Amino acid sequence: MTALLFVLLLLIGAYVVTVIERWAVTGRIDPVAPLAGALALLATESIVPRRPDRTLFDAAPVLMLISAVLAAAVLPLTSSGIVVDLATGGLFVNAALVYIMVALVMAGWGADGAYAMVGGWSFLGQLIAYSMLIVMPIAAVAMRAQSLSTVAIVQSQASVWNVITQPLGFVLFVLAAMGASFLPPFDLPNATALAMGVAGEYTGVRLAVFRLGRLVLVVTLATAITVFFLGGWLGPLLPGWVWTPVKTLVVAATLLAGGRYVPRLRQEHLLQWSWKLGIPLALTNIAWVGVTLLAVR
Amino acid sequence: MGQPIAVGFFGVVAIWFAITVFRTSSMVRSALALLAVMVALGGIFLALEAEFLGVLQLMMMASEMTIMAIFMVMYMMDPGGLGQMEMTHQKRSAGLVGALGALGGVTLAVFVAWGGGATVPTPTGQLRLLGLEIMGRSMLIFETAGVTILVAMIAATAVAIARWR
Amino acid sequence: MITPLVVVLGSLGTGALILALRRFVVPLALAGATLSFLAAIATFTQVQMTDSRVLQLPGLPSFPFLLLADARASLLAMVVATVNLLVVIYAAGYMTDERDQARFFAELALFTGAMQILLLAGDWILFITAWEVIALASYLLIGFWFERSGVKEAATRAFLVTRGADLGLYSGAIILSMEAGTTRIDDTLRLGGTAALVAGVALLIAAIGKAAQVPLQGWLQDAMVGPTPVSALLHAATLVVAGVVLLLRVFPLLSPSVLLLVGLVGGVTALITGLTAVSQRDFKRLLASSTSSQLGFMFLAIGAGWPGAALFHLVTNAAIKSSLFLGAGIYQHTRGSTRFDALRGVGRRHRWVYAALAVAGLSLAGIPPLAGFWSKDAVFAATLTGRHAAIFSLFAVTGAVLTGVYVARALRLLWRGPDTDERSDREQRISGLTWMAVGFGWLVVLAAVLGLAEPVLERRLGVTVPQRAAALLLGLLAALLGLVAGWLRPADYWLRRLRPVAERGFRVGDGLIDVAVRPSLALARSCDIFDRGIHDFVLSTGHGALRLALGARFLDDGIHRVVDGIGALGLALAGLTRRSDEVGIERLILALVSAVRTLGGRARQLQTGLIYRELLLASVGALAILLVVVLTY
Amino acid sequence: MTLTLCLLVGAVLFGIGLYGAFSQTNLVMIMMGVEVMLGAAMLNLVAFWRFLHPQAFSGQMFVLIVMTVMALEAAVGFGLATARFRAKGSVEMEEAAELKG
Repeated sequence: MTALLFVLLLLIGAYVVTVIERWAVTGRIDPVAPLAGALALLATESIVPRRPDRTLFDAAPVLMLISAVLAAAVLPLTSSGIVVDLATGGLFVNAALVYIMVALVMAGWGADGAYAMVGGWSFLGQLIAYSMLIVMPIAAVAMRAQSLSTVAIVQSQASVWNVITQPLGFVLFVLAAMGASFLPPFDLPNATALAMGVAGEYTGVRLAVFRLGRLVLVVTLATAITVFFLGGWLGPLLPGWVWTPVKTLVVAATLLAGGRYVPRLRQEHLLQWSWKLGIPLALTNIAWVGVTLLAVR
Repeated sequence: MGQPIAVGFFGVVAIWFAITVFRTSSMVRSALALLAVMVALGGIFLALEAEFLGVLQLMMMASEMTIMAIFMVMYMMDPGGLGQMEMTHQKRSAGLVGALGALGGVTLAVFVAWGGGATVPTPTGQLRLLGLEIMGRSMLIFETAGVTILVAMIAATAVAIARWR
Repeated sequence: MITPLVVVLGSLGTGALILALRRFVVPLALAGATLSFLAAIATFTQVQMTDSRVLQLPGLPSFPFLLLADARASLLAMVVATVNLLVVIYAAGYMTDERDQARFFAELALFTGAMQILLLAGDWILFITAWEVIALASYLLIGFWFERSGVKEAATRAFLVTRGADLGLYSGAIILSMEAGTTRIDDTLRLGGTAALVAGVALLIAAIGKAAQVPLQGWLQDAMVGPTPVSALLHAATLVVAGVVLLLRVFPLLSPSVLLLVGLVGGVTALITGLTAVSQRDFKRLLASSTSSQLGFMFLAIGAGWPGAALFHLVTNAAIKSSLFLGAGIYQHTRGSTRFDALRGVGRRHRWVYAALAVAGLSLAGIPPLAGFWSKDAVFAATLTGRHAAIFSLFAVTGAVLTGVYVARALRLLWRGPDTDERSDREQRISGLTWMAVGFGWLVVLAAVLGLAEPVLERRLGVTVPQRAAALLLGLLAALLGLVAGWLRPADYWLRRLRPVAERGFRVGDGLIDVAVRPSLALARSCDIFDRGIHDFVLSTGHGALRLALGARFLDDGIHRVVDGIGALGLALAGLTRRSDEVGIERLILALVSAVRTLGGRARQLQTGLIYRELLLASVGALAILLVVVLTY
Repeated sequence: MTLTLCLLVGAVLFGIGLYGAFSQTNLVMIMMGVEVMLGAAMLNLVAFWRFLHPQAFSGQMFVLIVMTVMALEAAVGFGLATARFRAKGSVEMEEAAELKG
């Protein structure tokens, strides 16, 4: 029952995110367009490129969708509304996200196209750099909660949200989330300059699954930000199952809209900033959190 | 009852993909098959109630094997396996040694009277105990290993970026 | 309470800070050395005679990081800190024109910090760690000018030799810890029996390697290629002293038989490296050999059962030896070399430096009332009163005479020589002389007056330094004899044929060739010369007879033939002898070499260089071993 | 029972890894063989921990170290491969005989 509800919620979330994304691009709110687009995609012919690595080509979109859904499965809607409350939930989110990278590499290689492959490999570098910035702020958050369980992490923010106590970790995590879900300005793997890169070779059903996976990924990451830094279901007046979706949507809208106003980064800058600036800052964040924890106690 | 079935299933998957690693001629497939082996091992870890290790295995091996794939593409003459070039040697002796090793392991596994059947702490308790182990009794070992590994990584980087004239 | 930690961190922290900032290098180094020095003095004044200060990492009681400042450790820490401070002051001047000052001072700080940890360590693991860091830092410092030729080899050699001997430390410490069930040094020292004996010998090997005693003495002279402040520090207060410190630390453990071994090693070293010092043609190498020799004295005193005397000699020697090195460094800046043929007459140009050097040198030789006199006499008294007095005191007296000889020789070579005016245009201006003079001057003062420290030593440490009137007399006589002999005659006069051997330091390895092969070759050569002489004699006799016969015109062909035959016989004999030399000796050596080479070649056939094949072989071997293990189980 | 199953899987994986490490000509493929062997070792460790000493967490810690060593092995191997590729233009081990004695 919970699982069904969960899938439904994710689908709704993906739908709303699509609406928001279109709004961010075109400036108009059009609730029908996503459905129409999806139907159109399902109806079009699935073209397979010449000489693909068929297994990888077919498996990639599915893997992407699955890993996004799995990451979402350990994130709580309310204190009891969670599919599975793993003791290592925080780590599991990151583990699932890494498979996004595997999926994109598979897609890039399997399509047997130069642009797709460049896109796939460049995402490899990007995600390895940015998964550090995902896992290190999570470590800091878990330090405060003294647990890796996502429910315990939310409960630890009862007095004050983590965004207040660890602003540095929050900023890094948001940037890393944008990098991991290849939103602009981090959208190297499917950039228009690469003829849509990884996504370029997909059509029809496969493209639909690919896009759905991406949307679910955005929802998942927005939920993760909510859970780890914005107090999850905690909030005044309204019940918890309202607060989490509301916060998630706000975060998703910010993620989608915010990047539109920044020019796309070059890959070397992207990597340099992550390795040379982001990781020292993340370590500083961990040290800072450790010091505050010791000082408060 | 679920546990042996899960272990058996993931074990068969792991063995199957391990064979695939050395049978396929496409390098990227090799690397991804290796990733599948590691994922299956992670599944076994999870089935054996070592949750942290299982999740960690899933996380670490994904990036490692993907990196392996890109290095394959960089350094192989025939990464796609289209040219059907031969990339093995001394097959017979290697097979013999491999079979001997496997046979030895199987013998030990079957004929030694292992004890067993103990209960494990809960996942949360495991995390706690593992943390206490690392930060307490085994700290020196862990730190030593960490520093050694760091030194090796720096050395590897230094080797890789050394200018060749 | 916290001061021992400050002693250590004053150095290590400075090193890290210098590396991090890479500016204000000299002020930082000076500040760190001063801090460490003050903390060391504070520690020394806090620690009473028998009591000790223990400092442990908070929260980790089972962790082997334990600083323990008892009286001896804090005294040594003070000595090291003092020498270090003065050497850093000196180096501030010495290194003025060098690039890469940050690296130098950081390494120097690491070196001293590790030495302080070694002195204060209360746990074998920490001790070994510090020991290793010292080896590393000395490698870095000796190889500081790594772009010059021969420097890398010397650094590597020093590193490898000391590392090889370190195995002794490892095995000794492991035996002790396993037997005692703890790694705390003091607890392990209570052991007795076989374990103590084996561990004692193993630790002695480590001490021999670090303190450059026979037969591992060669690396120390090569280590002179480093910058001079490094040599001063290395010889006076850190690297080589670590060997003696180790022996002093584990003295309660050493059984009489091990002590005899210690004394013999020390005695032989004092003798052999003394001879080496007499024969050196380079000032710094002479000082290096003399360090080995003086450390030999300390070993002698320990072997005789008087660690107090060794400690006293160590303290005075730290001041003396570092001041000598610093003086040598000033001259090195003057003439750009430390070879005696370049330094000839330099003493007359820089009289103040020369006078200071003379004070330090006479102190080393043991002239009253300078410091070396008192400490050397303590060693003498120790050898006279301890066990095995007959052997040890003989070694001590001979060593002291040799000390006098090489001190006088060095002073003489620095003073005499061609008129210096012709060289004056070539002499370089010494930059940073002020700094160097300050560091040097203070050390010389210490070298002169440290003899007064003896009562302080006895009172604070509770050790007894032996005293004997006979020892005073004997020491003075030996020193004077040596000085006079060394001043009056050059080294060749005393050493003659031993000179080339001694100059290379009686090395093992090529030393074997010197000691065994060369003399036999020389013998063969002299036989050859003798034979040639006979041959010539016979020939000339023959010629004379011929001329006589020709003159008389009654020459009998028979006589002629006989005489000629004798000549030919002699010739053949001579040739035969020569060939037997070649065949007998050289062929033997060559056969040995080729046999080894053939064996190596056989073994090399397995080494195809194809990694996969070697891996396969290795794994087959592993399987075989496993099989054996399983079958024997 | 389950322990034996785990050990069987480990043994077979180890054999396959051994075969792979010896039979492949390419350095990166050899590393893959080594990784399979290390994976088998980890499996055995986890199984032993689970069924024989579930209270001794040094077993788990050792698995952690092995995991890190796998990553390290990859890093060092790629470093060597990169250096070799730059020097020789290939990482085929059939062509590498510089260590010949």
